[in-house]
Amino acid sequence: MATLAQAIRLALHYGETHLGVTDVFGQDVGPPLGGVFTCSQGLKTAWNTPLDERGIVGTALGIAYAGGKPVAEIQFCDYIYNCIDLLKLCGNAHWSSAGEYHVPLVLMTPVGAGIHGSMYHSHSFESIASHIQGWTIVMPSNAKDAYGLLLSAIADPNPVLFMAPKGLMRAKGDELIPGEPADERQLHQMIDAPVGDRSHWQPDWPPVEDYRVPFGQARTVRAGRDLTVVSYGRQLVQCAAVALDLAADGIDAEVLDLRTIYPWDEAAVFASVRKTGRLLVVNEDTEITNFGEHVLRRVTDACFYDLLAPPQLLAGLDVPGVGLAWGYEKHSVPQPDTIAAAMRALAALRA
Amino acid sequence: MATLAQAIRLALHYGETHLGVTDVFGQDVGPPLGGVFTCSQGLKTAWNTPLDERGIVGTALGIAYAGGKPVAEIQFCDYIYNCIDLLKLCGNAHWSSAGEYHVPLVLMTPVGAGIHGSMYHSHSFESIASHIQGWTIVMPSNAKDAYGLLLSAIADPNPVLFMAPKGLMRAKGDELIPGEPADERQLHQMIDAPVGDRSHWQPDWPPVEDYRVPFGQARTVRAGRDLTVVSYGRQLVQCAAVALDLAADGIDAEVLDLRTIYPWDEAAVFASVRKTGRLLVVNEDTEITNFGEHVLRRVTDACFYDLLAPPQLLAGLDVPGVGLAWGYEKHSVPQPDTIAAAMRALAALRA
Amino acid sequence: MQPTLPVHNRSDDTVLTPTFVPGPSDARWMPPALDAALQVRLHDLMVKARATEEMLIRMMRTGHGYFWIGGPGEEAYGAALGLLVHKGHGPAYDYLHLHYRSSAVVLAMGSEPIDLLRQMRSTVTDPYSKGRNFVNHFAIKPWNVVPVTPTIETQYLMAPGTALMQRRHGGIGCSIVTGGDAGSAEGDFYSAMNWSTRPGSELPVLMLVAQNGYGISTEASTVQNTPHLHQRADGFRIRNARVDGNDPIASWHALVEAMDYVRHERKPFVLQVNCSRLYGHSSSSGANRHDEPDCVQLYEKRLVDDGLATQTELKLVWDKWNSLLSDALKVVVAEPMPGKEHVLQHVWYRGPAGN
Amino acid sequence: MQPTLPVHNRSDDTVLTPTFVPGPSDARWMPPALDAALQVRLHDLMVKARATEEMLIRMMRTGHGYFWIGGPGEEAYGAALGLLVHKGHGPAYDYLHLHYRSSAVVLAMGSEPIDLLRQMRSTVTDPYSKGRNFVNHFAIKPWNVVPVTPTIETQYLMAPGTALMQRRHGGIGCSIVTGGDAGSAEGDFYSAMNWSTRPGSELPVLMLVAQNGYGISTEASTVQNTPHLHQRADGFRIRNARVDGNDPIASWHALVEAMDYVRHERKPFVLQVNCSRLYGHSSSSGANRHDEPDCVQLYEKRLVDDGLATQTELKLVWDKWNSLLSDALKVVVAEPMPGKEHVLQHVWYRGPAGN
Ligand SMILES: Cc1ncc(C[n+]2csc(CCOP(=O)(O)OP(=O)(O)O)c2C)c(N)n1
Ligand SMILES: Cc1ncc(C[n+]2csc(CCOP(=O)(O)OP(=O)(O)O)c2C)c(N)n1
Ligand SMILES: [Mg+2]
Ligand SMILES: [Mg+2]
Repeated sequence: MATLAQAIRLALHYGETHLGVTDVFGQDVGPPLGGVFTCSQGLKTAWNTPLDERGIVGTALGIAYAGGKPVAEIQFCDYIYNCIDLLKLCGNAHWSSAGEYHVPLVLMTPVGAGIHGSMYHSHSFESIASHIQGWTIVMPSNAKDAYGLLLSAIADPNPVLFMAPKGLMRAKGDELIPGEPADERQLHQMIDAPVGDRSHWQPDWPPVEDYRVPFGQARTVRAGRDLTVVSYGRQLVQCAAVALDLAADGIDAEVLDLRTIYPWDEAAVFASVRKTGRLLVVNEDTEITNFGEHVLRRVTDACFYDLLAPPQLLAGLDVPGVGLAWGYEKHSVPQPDTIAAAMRALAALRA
Repeated sequence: MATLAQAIRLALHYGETHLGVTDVFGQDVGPPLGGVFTCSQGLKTAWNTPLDERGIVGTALGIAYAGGKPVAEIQFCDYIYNCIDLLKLCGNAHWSSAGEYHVPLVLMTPVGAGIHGSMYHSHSFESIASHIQGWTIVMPSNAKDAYGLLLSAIADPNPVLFMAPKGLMRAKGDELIPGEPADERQLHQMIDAPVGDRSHWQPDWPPVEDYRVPFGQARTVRAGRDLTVVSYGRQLVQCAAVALDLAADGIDAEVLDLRTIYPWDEAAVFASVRKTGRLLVVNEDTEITNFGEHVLRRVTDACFYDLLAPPQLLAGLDVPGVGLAWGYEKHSVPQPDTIAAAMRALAALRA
Repeated sequence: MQPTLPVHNRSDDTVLTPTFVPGPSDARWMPPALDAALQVRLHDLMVKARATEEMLIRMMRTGHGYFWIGGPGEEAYGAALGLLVHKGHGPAYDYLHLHYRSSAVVLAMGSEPIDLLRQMRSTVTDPYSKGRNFVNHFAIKPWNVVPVTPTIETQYLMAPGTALMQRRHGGIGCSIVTGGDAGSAEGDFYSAMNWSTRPGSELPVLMLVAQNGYGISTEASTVQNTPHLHQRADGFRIRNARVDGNDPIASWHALVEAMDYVRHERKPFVLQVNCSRLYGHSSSSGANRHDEPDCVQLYEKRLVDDGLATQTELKLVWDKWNSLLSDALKVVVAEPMPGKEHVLQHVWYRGPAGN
Repeated sequence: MQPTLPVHNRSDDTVLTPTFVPGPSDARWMPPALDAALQVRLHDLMVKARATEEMLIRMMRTGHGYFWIGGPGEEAYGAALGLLVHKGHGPAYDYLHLHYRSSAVVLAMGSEPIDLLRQMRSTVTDPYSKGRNFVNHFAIKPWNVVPVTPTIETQYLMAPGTALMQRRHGGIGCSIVTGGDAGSAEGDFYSAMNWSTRPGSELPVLMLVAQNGYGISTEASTVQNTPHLHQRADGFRIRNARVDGNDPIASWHALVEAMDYVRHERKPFVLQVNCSRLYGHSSSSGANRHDEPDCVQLYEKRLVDDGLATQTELKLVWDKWNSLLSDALKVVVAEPMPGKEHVLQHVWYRGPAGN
């Protein structure tokens, strides 16, 4: 099966060849490297930019204005914070111009902890992103969703932020992308650049097909009766694993993968909470003014009288960064044991 | 009584003369203008910078590192969004350097709507600000608190964000600042720069005294039994006025002015909610991933079984901006009528 | 092609007044020759812009708008620029990344003054922003005028993006970006120069800096060490020059030459236009008339001196625009204002992809 | 005072190798003379830095650290810079705004290699970040080394702030900022030049750009049109030069002259140092040895050729540092790692105000 990084690459290739992508660009995105996570190896429209995030976002906006379809990358979301004004401009141009212009661009950026990345390769960005208007914000938790969400992002005429969980970049999917060769060694030989000199290398693209994950649709990863767990990205994978473990102890959790963080699938979450009466939102962004708190508010508004216990958020500790030593990361970013503890505690709470 | 803008000016003067302020600076902060809201007129350490927000924040950080005490201004918070990375660096330097350095700086910026400011003079910033670690975040709702919070900010050895509600800049207080002349015309003659040529003008500072509003202490603006209203800044003023009106209809609201947005006075809010069973948080930042949702989460955690109704947030509509025409502002930013409606609805909700 | 305008020599402190060099021959477009008729037309367009701005200020004073910011003092180079734009939609044509003092540019391109009055009054008929943005914040897609950003200097970051599409498209379309002198202190000004000079990917960007000496209350020369901002381009080896932006003829020639270079060499050019800020920064500072050179007055004197117009003819131009503006105001004040139903329009675009 | 180093002439493409000019006489501080003893000392410090970096890479390979990034290839100018720093606390002394390839600078200033090993292993004893940050992210308050920022180029924005305090304080302290060539594409590089040249408030900032030809995988020359980044300072009329940063003697002289200017004229200077990136970008790209000029090897040959050292003596230097480093590693691996109790330390400073 394709890894998440390979899925992104396949989606970009499909975008270039079928959906009008004109430019895939960012720091180290073009040859020879093809992206720090190899996501843009071998693409015909990939190019390297100056080391200037503001220039990257500004150029993407210009390309979009002039009829192109840019997919720009910020190398790590940790380096996006000097561009928030520009993200706002991308998101408000349609409204401020009274519909005259719109902004068909995709911004990709790797997010989250889990790779011993220290303070500046561990940031989460969904909380601030969801506070910016006009953007659709997605985060896949597996390769096939990455492919399908990225195609939807490319096809959308509005700005879309595609956040890829760093910690899952090398994780293999468990479902084939339509058109993906069944043998993963074959895929590797076809599309992974060789080690060493790549100047004459050309990828041999498999005939991947159109496959979209629609925006705003959560996926029920596991059905359950006792509590609802809402997550996305790397934490979703952890939550699903923990839920499986806890099932053995008789705690039957329903796990939803939000996939689209904004606009999110309120209907699916409300329906699940109405059934279970208990909600735990798990993400790894820091906990003060966290997107999960928005989910909690909407659930409290809509399902207050169905709640059997206070809805909970398990998120990153409010510290200035994820420290490099494992002791820091372990104690500031949700881990399987803290997720399990939160699920147990919530299941045990009586109304 | 001093206006909020005059109170800021008096506090900066006190800071220059008694608390070691070395630099008050920003765009148009120095002579001749003394700030777009006159907050820095006549100050001996005020100077004009290039039109470069990143340079302003970076320079402030450098001054703080080198033993100075900078009070820097971003002319409107609407123009702070290209500096979020720098705000993060200010807030994480102490932690990342393992306590070796700390960052004694104050950043002032006017916030909020209410002055027909259109899309880029109407932003609120507390939601994103509270998501950045290491900062204390304050917002006064009256002149005396502005004075007292700003002195606390200046005296604090950590970065403090002082947000001044644009719509209240000319609002007069109803309590004298210690040392303020009782006659406001006299104050005007002493410290307001004349219209026209100011090159020879010198302020005649009144002997204002040390007065601090401690961080993290809310103020009960109005005691009440039926519901708790938590707000700050311009919306607090609106909430207090509405509460007075509703009292005539038998709705007895307790109104808390948070004053410090982070770290906020959980104890006071919890105590009030435990008494009233109902909570309404009002601010004018946009509603998705809004700081008020954090307050709601903490209250739900701590007071779930005391709640008689789902805790509510009344905030700005999730639109790309506050439009200039009054119809936009009226229908996207909380107004007295929407606040009153929210309070009535909450008071009427049965558990 | 031989470049006709020398790279600015940093030790040469004189203001550049280039002599006219015929524009490039291009199958699709050529700059009009600056004959007598065009000199008169330039005047007409300058008055169109000035009269409109003065109406906007009157509207602000009489409660027909909350806030004014605009371009009085920038009509001379603005009108010339508006006429020289290769106007149309898509990368074959010029893109305009304008700042909030560019009324003369869009009015010379053919915009109707009434639309500026609409934006001033924030009516729902305002075609640029539906009453959402301050006046002079344009967005005109058929002419590639991209939305004017309220954030200073961010427009410079976008120009390399449109120019990249133009470079690929071929032809003579270029990306024109304007901004103020104080605003050039933002790093974005330099980013634009850097992105426009990537080796092998040089971009057709014409960067204008309107040097009026101020940013709000701050004298630009007190916070930036340069009498001549265009020289900042020296560090990027970008051709640059400056011109008396109060002189429409000099501006015309300088623009023709700069554009000629940008269009055909497909490389950037930085042109500083020295101009006045005739009514101060905005209505926040009173919008009172300042004692600075007035490009319209100066040009009227010259037209009369050169025998190209009489005082009476000039007055007729003013009367024409003023009466058109009064009529326009009557229309505009009767138009509806946005209401609740408009707030959530245009958050998302739901039409077809592509731009 | 007559400046001794001419403003770089943009058409002069040769590498600058300034001749030595005696440093300024200053009551408090003078650059040491570059006599034979100092030449040998420079070698010692270069080896100190190289051996430390090679130990860090070994630690990464053997599981004693997650990630390596550092300065092999930047020892020659780094050691010279470290010796030339006017070292101390507060605005009377130099401030250092370093980037993540500055191990040679702080080691030449007197830092202990063991502390870099501690940061590499993320022990709780790491004095720079308590195991929070990547290696080579220093913070040394007694010597005015401000925290190395993980965000590229932001250090340039802070240097005018420390330099402003130094300007006010008087004396010869200056602010030294280092960064890479690719990073100079951020607008912050230009902001720093602009803020350092405010009329009447020029600032003593020495800006170094380490031109190693790459940003991660990207050849700098493919995305920025300049073989010589120091010339970007031309647009600001800032004195600038470049030097062979692989040559410690040339670097020494260039630094002495640039510092002389900055310290005494109290104005900025941009110095480009051309150097190698000997082990690639970081452990992410393998940290393998690259085939580029090695400043330590080149210098060792020169010392032998000049009769200042024998091969045996040079080997003794290596042995000294390598054995010190082995001992240090034994200490470090036994030191505790941060735990839960350390996570919330240092979020807020609770000591007295002032810095
Ligand atoms: C990023 C940003 N910072 C600050 C402002 C507020 N502001 C609006 S206009 C202006 C001055 C601009 O001066 P200049 O660039 O010289 O243009 P001019 O107004 O003189 O034409 C300022 C500071 C803004 N709009 N955007
Ligand atoms: C703002 C920001 N963007 C991107 C990065 C990721 N990054 C780290 S080092 C680097 C390359 C820097 O190249 P250069 O400035 O030439 O320095 P060198 O590594 O060659 O010494 C990049 C892109 C970052 N740390 N900060
Ligand atoms: Mg100006
Ligand atoms: Mg480099």
